[in-house]
Amino acid sequence: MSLSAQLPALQIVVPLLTAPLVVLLKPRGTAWAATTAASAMAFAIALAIAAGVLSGETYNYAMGSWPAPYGIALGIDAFGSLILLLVTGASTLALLGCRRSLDADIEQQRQPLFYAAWLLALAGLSGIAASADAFNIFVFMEISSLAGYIIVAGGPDRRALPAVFKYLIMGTIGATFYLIGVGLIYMMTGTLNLADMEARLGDVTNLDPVLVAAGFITIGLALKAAIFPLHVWLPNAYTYAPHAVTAFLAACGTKVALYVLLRFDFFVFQGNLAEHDIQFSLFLLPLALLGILIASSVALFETNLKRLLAFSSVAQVGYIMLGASLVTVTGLTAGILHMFNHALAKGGLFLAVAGLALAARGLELRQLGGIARQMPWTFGAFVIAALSLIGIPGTAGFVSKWYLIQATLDHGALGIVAVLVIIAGSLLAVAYVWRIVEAASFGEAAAQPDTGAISPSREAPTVLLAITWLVALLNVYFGVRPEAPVELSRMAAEILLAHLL
Amino acid sequence: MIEVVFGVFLLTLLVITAVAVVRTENLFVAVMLMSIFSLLMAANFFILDAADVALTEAAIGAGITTVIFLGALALTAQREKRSPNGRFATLGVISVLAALMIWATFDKPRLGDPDAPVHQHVAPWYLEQTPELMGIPNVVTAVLGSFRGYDTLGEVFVVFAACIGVLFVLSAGQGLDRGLFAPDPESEGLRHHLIPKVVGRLLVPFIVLFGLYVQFHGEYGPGGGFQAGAIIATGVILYALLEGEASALNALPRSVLLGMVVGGALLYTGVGVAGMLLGGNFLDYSVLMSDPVIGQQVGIVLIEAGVGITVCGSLLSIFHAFAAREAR
Amino acid sequence: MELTLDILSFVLMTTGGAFVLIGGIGALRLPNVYTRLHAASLTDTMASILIIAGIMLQAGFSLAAIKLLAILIFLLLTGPTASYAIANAALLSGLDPQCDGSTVGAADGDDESGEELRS
Amino acid sequence: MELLGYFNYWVFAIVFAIGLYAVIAKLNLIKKLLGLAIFQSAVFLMYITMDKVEGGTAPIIQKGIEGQLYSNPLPQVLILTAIVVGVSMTAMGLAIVVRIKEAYGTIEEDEILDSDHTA
Repeated sequence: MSLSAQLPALQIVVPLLTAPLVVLLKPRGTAWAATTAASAMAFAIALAIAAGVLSGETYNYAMGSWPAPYGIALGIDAFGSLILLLVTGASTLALLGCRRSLDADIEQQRQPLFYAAWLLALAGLSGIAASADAFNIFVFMEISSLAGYIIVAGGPDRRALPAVFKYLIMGTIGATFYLIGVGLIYMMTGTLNLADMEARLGDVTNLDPVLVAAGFITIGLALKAAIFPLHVWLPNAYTYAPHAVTAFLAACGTKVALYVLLRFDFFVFQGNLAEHDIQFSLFLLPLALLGILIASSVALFETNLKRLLAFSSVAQVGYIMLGASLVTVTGLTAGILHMFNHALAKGGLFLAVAGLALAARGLELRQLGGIARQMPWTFGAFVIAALSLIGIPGTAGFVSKWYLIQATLDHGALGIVAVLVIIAGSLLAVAYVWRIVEAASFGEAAAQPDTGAISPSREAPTVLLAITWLVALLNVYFGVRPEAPVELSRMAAEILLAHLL
Repeated sequence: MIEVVFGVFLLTLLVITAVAVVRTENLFVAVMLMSIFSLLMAANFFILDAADVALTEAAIGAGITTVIFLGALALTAQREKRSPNGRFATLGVISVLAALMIWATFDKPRLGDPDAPVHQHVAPWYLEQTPELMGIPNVVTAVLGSFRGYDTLGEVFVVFAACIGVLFVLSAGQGLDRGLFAPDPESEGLRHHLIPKVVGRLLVPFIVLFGLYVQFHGEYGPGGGFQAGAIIATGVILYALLEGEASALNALPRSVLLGMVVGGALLYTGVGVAGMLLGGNFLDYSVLMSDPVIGQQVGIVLIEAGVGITVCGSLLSIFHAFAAREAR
Repeated sequence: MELTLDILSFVLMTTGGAFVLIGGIGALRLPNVYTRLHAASLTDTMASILIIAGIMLQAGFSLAAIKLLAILIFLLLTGPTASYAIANAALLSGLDPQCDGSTVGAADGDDESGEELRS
Repeated sequence: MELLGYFNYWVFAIVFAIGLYAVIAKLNLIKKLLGLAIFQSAVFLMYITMDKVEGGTAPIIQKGIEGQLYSNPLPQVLILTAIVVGVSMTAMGLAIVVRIKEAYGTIEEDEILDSDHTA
């Protein structure tokens, strides 16, 4: 077996094998170093896979060498490789940048446990992206969620605890719903492999259980993906998690659930349930539009910086779903591209927040007064990422919104409404970003008598600053030269839609 | 026929128990009822010809889960405050959901229908090929250990994650070396109670012996790493109850437990990687030995050992994390 | 021979079943923890002995019979111990073994055992 | 008789609903976790119901017996996994509840929310 054929397995095995070892690394900093190294290695593997996929390869891997419906298969196509890039990239950058920030949040003795959980979250999320087996997706979903609860619970504020509890309850309900759906499909087809399911569902005559299964799987994954109105766990979990964790999870956590949802829906249901595409659109399009409007409006009145950005995430999930619910190549391309671009923008924003938090007294907007003058470089990166979030031309966010508008315009009157919603959402984004900028630049230079001496310039640590700027510049780079992600997204969309014929 | 009637009887009891768990306001009672619920569930699984699952549910669902719940109850509250009434909206929505699911059942294959799709595809292949490819009688172990060994690997890491999660969450603010790691030296368990002490001391070795039997007999009968890990953990927990936390921790210190958790997970992954290094795919045991059948058997024994060690270590670590914490 | 064994085993199992029933009624009807425990422990001991003996007759001389014997010994060891532990826990949590006059018989018996436990 | 073949699925639906009700409607966090455990158990029942074959036995292959029907091993393997996932989630949830109790002094959801709003 050549190394390149083993890549899909290595993608998961590397973090999985490192996680138990990290628990044993007691000396200061070694756990972080090992975790970062494993994460960087995973990122390199993901890059290699993405390069292979772009040159036309697909990766299939039979675990234990057992053929597909009997053993568990891994299959990585364009969509999967894009998600793998997001997951491993976000993890690596967040780890590299946020060491200081994590040291501040988590005591030294607990760090090995924390970093092991981080690696498990990474392994779980990559495992979901790589798997081609419905039940295996469930197992890795549980690894990633359990590890996700752990790292979110590392937040120093006591309010992190109820937030994690809610996250745990909602996450478990979502996973169990998914499990029920998979069980019903297994009952009607006798297989767990996604491709095999698709083939065998065609012969099933009684489709009622399959319909119920489609409902359960969609709702379960929508819970995990925080699709409006099932997003209630997300804002608090993101707000009270350690900043590095927020940067990691905001960039890729919900995207992976969306990925499973789309894959399941297009691979298994669309081709086999009559008029499923119309039901899919009818169900998701209004939710997507409402999600964009309501979540953006809530963000407008939010006073905590991280909560504000979390609600903005809920709105962005709406954009992605909007693209997907059109069930066209352009729509799906736009949706998938927006996953990538939003991950870049939100990742950059939360990295900048991690930097700001090291200097600011708190993350309420009123406590941020004058922070832009104290840390101009950190805040500069924040603004660039925020521009990308809004979708200003020249940034990555613009590209995906442009594709999205093009895709919706193909749909007549409904398309006009959708475009209006997109524009309204973007305007709301301008407004809430402006509130942050206003507070940070022109707000009262928050009188801080308690801390006394404040040096006029207190930038974030150099490494964090460099990483934040790297992500911010990536936003610009992919705004000017979007070919690679667009190509991957288009390939992914075509793969998804190929099952519709 | 008699099986069906018995099944209906047990299932009805199950529903009644579930309602009682939800309705009672005494949390202690609710937890004990939950244990009964799990036991009934295990009996049901046994009637449905799932011996392995029944053993697991009895050991983990009725045993370990109850102990963890009780440990948490001792640290929190015994009674639930009365929930406000007027949750009829929730009740309504959920009733509709249940009705929908019952409606969907009428197109499902009936219980025990040999023509059901699940019995036509994939499963017959396992039943046919297992004796040839692995030479072991218990097909569940074969599927668990080899055909779907990757799932089981994932599961081991779920347990691992739960263990580090509980340790991480409960070590907050106290530090790993103080608080969490220092059991109350005053806790003497039931040492001064003659009857439990004598009977308990008599039983502990047999429980551990039975656990080992379940571990190594898993290829031939119901059993395997999960069940064995849980049973051995129960034995040690019984010891801790009898002799007090401190002496249980003297016998099996936390570092040893953590080592077990880590070692088991590493053993499992290591077997998988060995398959890779020897030229097969990940978790391919056939390449471990010159004879693929023997290779499969060796692989399954090794990974089952890994599973057992991790599960046992994790469950005990979780138990100690709850039991040694002082109520504040 | 077959027939006698069958009849014997059915008799044993039926009596065992009757003890379970009596124990159950007792656990529902008796007035306090200690008396209920007394009734419930009937199922642990008498009922399990009789029922398992009945099944052993059905199994004949085989591995199954030995396993059943092991189960029986296990139950006979653990059942009373569990009853003891429950009674002790009830006593520790402050439940008074004394009863009012209406249930004299049961209360007397338990009162003595309560005294023993304390000493 | 035909309808009794669906009884297991009905029980699944009902137990599922009971568990979900407890998770959503109860304010006590431990009660929520108990509900979650019931809810997950219901799913186990659904999977195991699938594996049963009339006249079959547990899938442990006995040599020399031809034509023996065996129940389906696959759902059993899946549920073995799911049971362990369930206990892991419960343990994690309980650990968080213990810390919530220490941080807030209560495990009732409404009181936790109140104390955060007033703080």
